[in-house]
Amino acid sequence: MLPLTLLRTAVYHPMLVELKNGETYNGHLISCDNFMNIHLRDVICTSRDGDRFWKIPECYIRGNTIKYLRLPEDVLGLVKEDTNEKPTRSGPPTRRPFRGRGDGGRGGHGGRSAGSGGDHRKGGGGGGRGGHQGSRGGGRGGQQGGQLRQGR
Amino acid sequence: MGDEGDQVATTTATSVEEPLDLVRLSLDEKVCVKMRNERELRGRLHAFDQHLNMILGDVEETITTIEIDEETFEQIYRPTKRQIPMLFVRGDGVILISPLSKQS
Amino acid sequence: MAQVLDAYVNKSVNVVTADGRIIIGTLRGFDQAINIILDDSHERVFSSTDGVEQVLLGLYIIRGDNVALIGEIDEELDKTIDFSRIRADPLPVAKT
Amino acid sequence: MLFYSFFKSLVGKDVVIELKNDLSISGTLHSVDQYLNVKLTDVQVLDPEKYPHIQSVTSAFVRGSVIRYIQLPPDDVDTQLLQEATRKEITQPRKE
Repeated sequence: MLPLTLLRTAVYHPMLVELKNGETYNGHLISCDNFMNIHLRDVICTSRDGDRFWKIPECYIRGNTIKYLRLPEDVLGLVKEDTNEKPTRSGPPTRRPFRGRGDGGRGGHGGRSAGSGGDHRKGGGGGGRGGHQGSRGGGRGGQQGGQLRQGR
Repeated sequence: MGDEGDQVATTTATSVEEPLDLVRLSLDEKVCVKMRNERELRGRLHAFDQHLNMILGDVEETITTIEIDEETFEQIYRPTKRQIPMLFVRGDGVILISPLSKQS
Repeated sequence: MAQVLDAYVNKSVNVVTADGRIIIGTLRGFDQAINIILDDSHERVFSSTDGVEQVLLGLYIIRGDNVALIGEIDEELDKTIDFSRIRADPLPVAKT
Repeated sequence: MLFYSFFKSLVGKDVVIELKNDLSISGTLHSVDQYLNVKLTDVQVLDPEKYPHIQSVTSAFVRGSVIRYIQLPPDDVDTQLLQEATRKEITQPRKE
């Protein structure tokens, strides 16, 4: 299973994102793309040493600053369900209907998990291009990961 | 058969048109490689690419650690050396390569 | 290299991250940038003064440029280790 | 491509990989890819006292970008061939 497929399935779910600078962001995933750029809502940002907190209604995080993402366990089950119904392995990505659940998921990830009954916007996330990140030529021993890097 | 006439303009063995050509001149020669993290390598250059990945032979690695003397707070540079017969070096740690054959 | 990581899918793996963490979990997926999915994961926190602490983490996507090493765990061997008696510093950051 | 082909010729040989977090592991080179990611089998940590972090790992995938050095068996390296390959590749690297 492709990590970016799992991430797209996690749209509208709560998650924790740690960045390379050590900050963590707890919020609901609104959209993501093939570079792992993500858009979060109702976010609580925690400083590197965990002593300062900020409440951010909405934020956009650039993919290459991410260290890891922690998702609710049940998202993995959601993906399995998806692929069995309609194998979307190849061919144009079909627009999956919004799979939001009523109670907005268990807490467990810090931050209040607001009920997701709110606006049922169409599933976001980059469609179209294939799942794997285009590899950029050059760089040390060939760079992995698509976005152009603005120097070290 | 294609005609043999068309010579592709290649860099002659000794001309240095771009920095990498200087490194090419050091092939099979002793070089000194300055690396990040206070490391230095001396060895024979057998191969390199545009990322400065390299293969060095008969290598002496010197790691310089800086210790602070508790009483005098003076900085003490302590080199530790290691010999490695054949070594691949990843290019992203390389700061500088200089020919060694002339000086030492 | 896909076939290499394919061999580890659904197996228990020990992931060393570039920032020096040790994360154990079941590899569920990966892509060409070595982004990986780890299920039922837990972190092993090493300390020079007391035993290894295990922190439960759950479902993870680790970004490829934060992955240093993915090791296939020999389960039998792993069971024989007494983590409470191990003393070691955490791994340093894998910077250049 | 030069080092990719070079390492392919060393598959099956024993090497020591030193990572940028100072962890050194020995093992048999199993496979390599264009990013110089490497897989080793029969993995052993050189200093198990100081680095017990991957004690139960028997085979490992190592990301190219976290490798500092790879120590090679000298008798398996044809330095003549390497120098010729380097001269060839450097005169027209842009044509890759």
